Order: sequence, then structure tokens, then C-alpha cells
Amino acid sequence: MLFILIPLIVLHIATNYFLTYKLVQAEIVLRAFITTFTAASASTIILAILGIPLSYILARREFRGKSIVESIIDIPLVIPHAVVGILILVAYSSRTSIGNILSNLGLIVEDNFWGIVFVMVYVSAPLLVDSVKDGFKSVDPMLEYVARTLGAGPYRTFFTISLPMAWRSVVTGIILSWARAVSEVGALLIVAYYPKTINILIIEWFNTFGLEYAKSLTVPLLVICIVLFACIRYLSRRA
Amino acid sequence: MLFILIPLIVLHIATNYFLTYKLVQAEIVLRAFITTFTAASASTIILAILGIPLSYILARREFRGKSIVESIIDIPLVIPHAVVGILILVAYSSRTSIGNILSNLGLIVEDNFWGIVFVMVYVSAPLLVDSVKDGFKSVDPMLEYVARTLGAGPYRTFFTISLPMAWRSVVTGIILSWARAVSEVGALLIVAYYPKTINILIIEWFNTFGLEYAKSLTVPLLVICIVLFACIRYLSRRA
Amino acid sequence: MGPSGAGKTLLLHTIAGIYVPSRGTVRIGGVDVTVFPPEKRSVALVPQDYALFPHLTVFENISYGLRTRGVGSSEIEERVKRISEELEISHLLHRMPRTLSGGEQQRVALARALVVEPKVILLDEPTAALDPALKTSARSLLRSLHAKHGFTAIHVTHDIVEAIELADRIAFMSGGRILQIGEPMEILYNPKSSEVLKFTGEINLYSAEIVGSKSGCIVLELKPSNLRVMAAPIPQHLDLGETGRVHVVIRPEDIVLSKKPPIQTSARNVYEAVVENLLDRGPIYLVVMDVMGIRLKSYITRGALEDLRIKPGDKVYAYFKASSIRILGVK
Amino acid sequence: MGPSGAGKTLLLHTIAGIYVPSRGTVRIGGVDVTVFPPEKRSVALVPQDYALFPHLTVFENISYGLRTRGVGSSEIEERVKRISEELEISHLLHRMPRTLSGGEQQRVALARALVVEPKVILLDEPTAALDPALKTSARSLLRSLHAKHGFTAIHVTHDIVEAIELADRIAFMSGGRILQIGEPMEILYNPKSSEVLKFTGEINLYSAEIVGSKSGCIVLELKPSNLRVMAAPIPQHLDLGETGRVHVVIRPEDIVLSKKPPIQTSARNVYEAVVENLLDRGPIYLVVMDVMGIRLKSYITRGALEDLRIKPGDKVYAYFKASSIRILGVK
Repeated sequence: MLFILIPLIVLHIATNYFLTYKLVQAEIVLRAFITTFTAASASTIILAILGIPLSYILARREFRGKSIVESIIDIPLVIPHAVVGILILVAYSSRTSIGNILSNLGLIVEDNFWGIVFVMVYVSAPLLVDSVKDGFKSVDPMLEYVARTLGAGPYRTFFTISLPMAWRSVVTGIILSWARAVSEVGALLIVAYYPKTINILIIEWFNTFGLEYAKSLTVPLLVICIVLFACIRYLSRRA
Repeated sequence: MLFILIPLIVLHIATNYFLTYKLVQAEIVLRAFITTFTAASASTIILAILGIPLSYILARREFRGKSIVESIIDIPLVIPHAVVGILILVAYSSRTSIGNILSNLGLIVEDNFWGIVFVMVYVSAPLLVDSVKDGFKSVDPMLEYVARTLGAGPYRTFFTISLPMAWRSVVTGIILSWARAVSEVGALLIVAYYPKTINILIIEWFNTFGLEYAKSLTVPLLVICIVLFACIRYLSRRA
Repeated sequence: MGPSGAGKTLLLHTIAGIYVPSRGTVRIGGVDVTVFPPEKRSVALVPQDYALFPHLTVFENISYGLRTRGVGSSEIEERVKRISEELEISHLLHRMPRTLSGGEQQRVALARALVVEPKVILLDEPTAALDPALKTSARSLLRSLHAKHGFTAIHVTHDIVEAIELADRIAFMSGGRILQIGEPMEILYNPKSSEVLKFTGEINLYSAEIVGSKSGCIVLELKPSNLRVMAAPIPQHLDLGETGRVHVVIRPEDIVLSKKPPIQTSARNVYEAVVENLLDRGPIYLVVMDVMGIRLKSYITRGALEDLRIKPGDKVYAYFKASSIRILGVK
Repeated sequence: MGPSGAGKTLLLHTIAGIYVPSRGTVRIGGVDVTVFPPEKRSVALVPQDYALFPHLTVFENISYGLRTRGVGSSEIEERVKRISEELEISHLLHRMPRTLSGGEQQRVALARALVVEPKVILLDEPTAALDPALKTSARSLLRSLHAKHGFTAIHVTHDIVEAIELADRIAFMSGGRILQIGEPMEILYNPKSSEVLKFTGEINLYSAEIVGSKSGCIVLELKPSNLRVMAAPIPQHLDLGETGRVHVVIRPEDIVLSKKPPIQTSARNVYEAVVENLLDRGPIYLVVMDVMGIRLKSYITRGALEDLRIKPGDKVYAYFKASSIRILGVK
């Protein structure tokens, strides 16, 4: 426990906040932050649109192969990060047949914004789906049946009953997958070094300018992540 | 779901297994595998020794600040990987006062085996503690009380009742934290590029030799991780 | 009606459209709705635990069905107000369901179902979750709502008393099959299988008419004969209506037998009965008797049976306290 | 003994050392063990759900306490064998606890507690999880084990019948406090507070002696008088011992009153009684009578009371069926 806490305290003491303040205003840093957060947000939105209905189906329906689907979704949790990068490139880079179709749609993967999003979706999908699925599972199906007999169609029932009742898990899932997206660096080093995300900038600066600069860069990122984490704890406490 | 599955299939098709076979026998690759797996195993053993008793206390006792302790343990889940690297360096590198004591004990962090272990312990601690804690929580405390009245001291009770009954969660936690340790690369790029772990070798080869070589390197790693994942699924299914 | 595990709730859900049956059809008002989704069936479901929407207020719960139908907001206000007043829940409209008592929740669930004026209302053991004290008043509420609104109610219960009190027709289910359908009296007096017989049990159950009162007790006439019995005063919550017709139950263990006529006692009802049958029930015997065309059943011990030397065809005196008569309610 | 929520289990856990009290001391055999951990107290706990170790076989469960004490494996074999034979669970030794029935689990839990020969055995509602049919046999098992092994048993229950049947001394708890401690008869005949009185209720409870049998019934003499009553034969599982002394209960609603002597009926016991008191109990009255020094309590309806014109000091006839007498067990 102390092992985890000490670095946070030491970082706080050892940080040159003046340098941090100056760095955050540098254009390259700002752009890295913007890239990271837009890509993380884009991947989370894509995941929410695709993942929430999928989670609902996994929570409510029984079908053959359901446990296989669930297993596949959880696979990214155990794949080493560099391997994720290779996997994305192998499957979706513009030299592959799938990647060819994608790049015709403007979704180029190598060293491109969409490559970042692909990686982020890949690594954070299990977090969103697992959390939202648990949320839907905790909603009594009888409430949905009653809404149906009161005249609500399946979509209306989903949006007026199931989703509002599972909102805590949905928000938790969204925050977790966003944070996981922001965290990723290993796969990005392989798939998309450019446009530079903040994690890559930290590694680059560490290699070129040394610890002092890299350190100052981590502080705003760390603060954002810990605030989000506090939100998750608050939500799960109230539930 | 397909998005996750396709890369795995494509990788399988696109891999030159002959090259893989040859590569695995190369000394540098073998050494990287050995480094990764020894470090992951060392970090998991350290975590098990420290984390299992901690999990037990968190599952059984109520005390002031317990939820703060639980929050701190979960923080590594949301910290970006590059930031983790910076945090470890800032706190434990030999230039700091704590690091100084550590390096006198032979625990040098920068570009050292122990640095890898430190990073791995940091990132996988929450997985082990959370899983084992849930396992202990599911053991009826009355069983422990009965064992106590039958003459067993607290340690004997823990080893003959609590631990055997929670073994599934303990094993799951150990596998999860081991897999997470093997996955890490972002923080390692900052803390310990050398001795090279397999993830770092993949990134390096990708940058120097290109996708073909890197790809072949990922296959054995991926197979190991997916087998471990299947073990976890099997354990959680039986529970 | 039927024992637990008989498939009663599953049948109700099939009618509601929650389950689509692999064989057979569901018809409502002559229309085959087998493949209709629940929202097209005009059925309203009141599940056993009421399933109020916990994230909505009572008002929003009741108005849910109206909003899905696109009813205008002033009409919603109006209709919710009317049904809430009728069910005496107007003061609860702003509350959240989790703050309500069991009885209040039940009335909100009924209001939510009734306000959309469904063709069929499906009640799944509506009184099972209530305190015994609330059960009876819930039953009379259901009876008066039914009388006023004229909906078709399919009411699932495992309580024979409730079934007899409320039903026009009873379907007796067991093991997923309907064993018998008929009017309550038909089921009780003419059970078509041993399953049904076992469930209706060996209770003494009669249709009766209130014909007067005497020294603090009421006087009932058991049908179809004119046998008069004295019963303890009727609890206030029972609405006797105008006919004065009720159902009464006497447990067999409350009936005492003797060979010679007993003198006036606090066991107020004394009758001459003819023993029709003796049935071995383990440590005790069930004596089936006939009193002026009324069948009376009593448990006596093996010892008492031997001592009284009762055999079929014998004349005995059967008597029971006025307080042993339980009035089930109006029919 | 006491109502649920009285703190009975908490007290038991305090004696076991699971909770350390913030005030007060726990003494076992004169030794202050307040701060001793559970393993140093020589108490064995049998919780309500038995808490068998699910990952160990029955043999390993029973031998657990011996192994912690470092008993040699041949002696373990020997002692487990002895206690299993006594409790008739020898055939279960290789089974896992989850495959056992409730009654089997209870016996394994008892064996596990008894085999270590504790000074005190703590039983937390040991019969609460059993079927009614098993409750009585479990009670007689506990009685015979206690007689043979001579341990001190602290037995928690909310069942007055169980308490009377088994206890040498009863502590009555309510709201976390012990309201009264004494022998069962003392608690029943001399309740020191209204709480205790309410719990012991208005049942007719007597000490009695079996003096013979007649026409399939047994004849009891109620103490302290020599009032003779006829009761249905005693169930086989009751071990009457040699004294023939038992406790019997008659529910007040089973007793019928009349002003004139009834003729021989299946209500086998008829007595002349003097009315001592009339107590209003809502819709009914409780009539307290004296029969040859025995106090008899009966419920009658308000109507019957008015009709019979009973008032304190009157002579009435009280009678009840032989099957109304419930024999609790030997004391």
C-alpha cells in the first residue's frame, strides 16, 4: 500500500510546478493532450454506442456460445500491450485487405489518429462491457416486462427503464474505459507514434530531456486520472 | 467482438511459424522471455506474500480509513503507463533517498531486473488484492469462529480454513497479476529498458526489422496469455 | 390456483407475452395474440413484488402507461388523479416507491395497471407479500375494484381461501397442467382429480346466508340445506354486500363428537349427524358425517373412535364453538 | 430463551470469545476468560447453520479439533469412531458436508463439538433449521447426549417448548438484557416481568406423571394436584425415562366450557371448575379457572360468555379432547 502511495507523494514534492505550468502551455504538449483526450473520448463514444447494446444482450439473453463471446471480449485484458499493437497493425493496417477497405473510408491506422482510436477501443472494450453488463444484470427483468405490458416497446423500455436504472454502472464503465484508453502507450508505440499522445511525449522527453521534464509532464495527467478515479469510487459507494 | 477477434485470426494466418520457431531459439529472444517471466513471477510472489494477508485484513476487519486504503490500492488501475514509469523512477531510483537505501540492499531500479519487478508489482497489485479480497469475503466468518473454538489459533485457522476455501480466487488473482505483469511495457520503457523484456524486444524489433519479425515474436507470448486466460475462465465458471 | 411450482406464474407470463409458447395459442377477446409483443396485448401485469419502477415517483409510475400511449399531459394529470383518489393514494404521488409500505406499494401497482384500462389484468399472488392483517383488506379492495371497473382479472394464488373469495372461475393447476376449470363451488364440491381434492383438503367449506343475529353472534344458514349455525360477529373489514351470502370454513379439528346429546355449552352449535365414512389419517381418523344434507368432517383420535364405537351409519352429535366458524367473505 | 433480536446469539458469541465485551467479564469454571482468544476457552460452538467446513470430509470435520490439539492419528481414529457410532453417523465419514441432510449436518456438527470434550458447548438454535419432524428427535438426541457426557450446554432458542423440555435453568433475554434466570418451572409459574409473561403466553402448562393407560389413551396425573387426564398415546420418539414425569400443554382454545355437565363425548376430559377471572382479549375472553388446585385457561367468544353468563366464582364444566393434550417431554 505504501509502495503505491510513496511515489505519488514523492512526485508531488519533487515536481517543479513552475516548469509544469510553463510546459502545459507549450504547443506540442497541448497538442499531445488534445490528441490523447480526443482519441480517448472518440474511442469511448464508439465503445458506448456498440458496447452498451451488446452488454444489454449479454445481460439478458441466453444463447449458444454466449460464454465464448464473453471470453473473447475479455481477451484484451490479458494480452501484453506490445502484442496488442502488433495485432492491430497485422489486421487493420492499410496493407491488409481489411485495412484497405478501412483506409478507403479514411480510417488509416498507421501513425494516424484512427490508429490511436483503434488501439484504445481494443484495450478498453472489456472494461466497458463488463461494467455495463453487471449494471443491466442488477436490473430486475420484471420491471422491463411490466413496462412492456404498459405499452412501451423494447426501445422505449430500454431507454426509460433499463438504462436509467443501470446508469451508475454505465458511467463507471465509461470512466474506466476512458481512463484505460488514456493509459495506453505500449501498443501506440507500435501502431501510431504520431500524432503524439501524451504518454508517448513523456517517454520521448524522458529519453531526450531527462527525468525533470518528463516528471513535470506527468502531473496534470495524474491529477485528471485520480479525479476520475474518485468519481468511480463515489459512484460505486452510493450503489 | 469481431473487432477483437479478427486480429487474432489474421495474426494466426499471417504468421510465419517457421520464423517464429527459429526466433524463439535465438539467445536474445530466449533471454527476453526468461527476464519477463522471472520478473513477472518474482513480482507475483512478492505480491502474494504481501497482498494475501492484506486482502484478508481488508475482507475481515473494519477500521477507520479502510476505504482510503482500498482506494489507494486501486489507483494503479487508472494511472497511465508512462506515468507509472515516472512515478517509480521519481520515488525509487538510486538518486532518491529511498532508492539509496534500496540500492544498498542491491535493489537498483534503473535499467535493472529489480526495476522491472518494481513496475510489475505496482501495476498488478490491485488485480491480486481485489480478487483475493473478494475470495475471503465469500468465506463465512462463522467457519473461522468455529475453527477457533475448536482450538485452532488465528494462523492455523487462516491456513486450514480461510485460505483453502478461497483458493479459487487466490489462484485467479495470481494469474491475473502475473498476466498484467507480463503485459506491461510503457512503464518499463522509462524505468528499465535493459535487461530487455519481451515486450520491449517486440517494439525494438518492430522499429528496426519491421512488422514481420515483431509479428513472429508475439505468437508464443499470445499463446501463453490466452492459455492463462482460459484457466481463469475455468476457475470462475466452477465457482 | 394451485400448489407452488405448478407453473401458475409461467402461465401468467405467457399470457402477458413475456414468454412465447412453443405450442398453443393465446387469445384475448377472441384475437390470437400468441406472437404479439407484450405492449400490443392490452394486458396489465401486477407481479408478486409489484415491480414499481424504483427510479420514478409514484406519479411517474402510474402515468408511465399513459405516457407510452402518448396521452396529453392534462389528461394524464386528470386520469392519475382519479385513480389515485379511488385507491386512496393521492397523498403518495410525489413519493419514491422504496419509501412506501407493502400495502401502499400494492395499491400503486394496481393504480399503474388500472389507469391504462387494460382488457385483462394479471395479478400474481397480489396478497402474498402482505401482512396477514392487510391480506383481507387487499382482497376486499380487489373485489370492489373489479366490481367497479369490470376488467377481466386473472389472479394467481396458492391460497384456496383467496381463490374462493374472489374468483368467478377457478383453474386448478399442478405440474404445469390445468387439472380443472370451473366455478369455485364446482371445484370444491366436484374435484375431478385426486390432486385437486388434496389441495381443497378436508376442510368444511360451505356457502351460507346471514339470516339474523342472536346474543352477540350472527346466525347463518348453511346452503344447500337450511342448517342454521351460530358464528362469532363478522370482522368489520368484510363488506357483506346486500345478499348476505357468505362462505364459511370450519376446521375438522374444531368439531367435537359425542354419542349422546350434549347440554347447552359454549360450543354453541350442536347437531345430530349420521356417520358416512371413517378414514384413517395416521394417528387420527377423519369422520365424515351428514347433517341435514350438509357434509361435516371431524378429526378424532384413534382412542376416542374406539371408545365411542363410531361406525358408518351411526348417529352422533357433532358440535363446535361459534368462534370456530371462519367467514371467508361474500360471494 | 427470548424473542428474536434479544441478543441471544451475541451473548453466545461473547461467551465463545468471538466478541470481546467492552464491559463485564466472562468466567468459565471460575476462570476469567474475558480476554482469552476462542481457542483457549474450551468452549465448542454449534452455530445455527452448523458451519461445517465445506472443503473437508465429515471425518476431517470431526477430527479438526483433535488435530489442532496435536492428538496422535491413531487416537484421532479411535475417538472419531466412538463419537460417530454414538451419533449414528459412521456411514457418513467419507462424505462432504454439502451432500448431507439437515439432520445429518446437525449430528456432524455435534460430533465435531463433542469430540474435543469441551467444558461448555454452545448451541445456537440447533433445531431451528430442521423440519418439524426432525425437531423432536433432535431434542431427544441432545437430551441423551447431555445425560451421557455431562458437559455444560448453553442452548439458545426462541421456542418455549424447547426451553422447557431441555433446560435445567433458563435465562430469559429481551432487548439485550437478561430479564430472569431460573428453573423452567420458576420462569413459567413465576415470571418476574411482563415481557417474560407475554412470552410464556397463556398456554396451559403442567407437570404431570404417567400413571397408566386406558382404551388406547394414556392416563396422566397433573401436578401438584392429583387431577387425572386422558391423553393420546405418546409418540414413539419420546423417551419417557423411568420416572414417567412429563410436561404437558393444552392450548386455551381447545378447552370447551359448559354450565351443565356434558355427557360422555370424544372430548374425553371433563372437569368441574371454578371461574377465577375473566380477561378481555379483544374479540374473545380468557377464562381462568381452578380445577382441584390446577389452573386451567380457556378462550371463549364474547357471545358464549354472555350466553353462559359466566362470572368469577361460578362453577362451570371444562372439557377437552384427549388429542388436545400435547406432551412436551420428560423432565
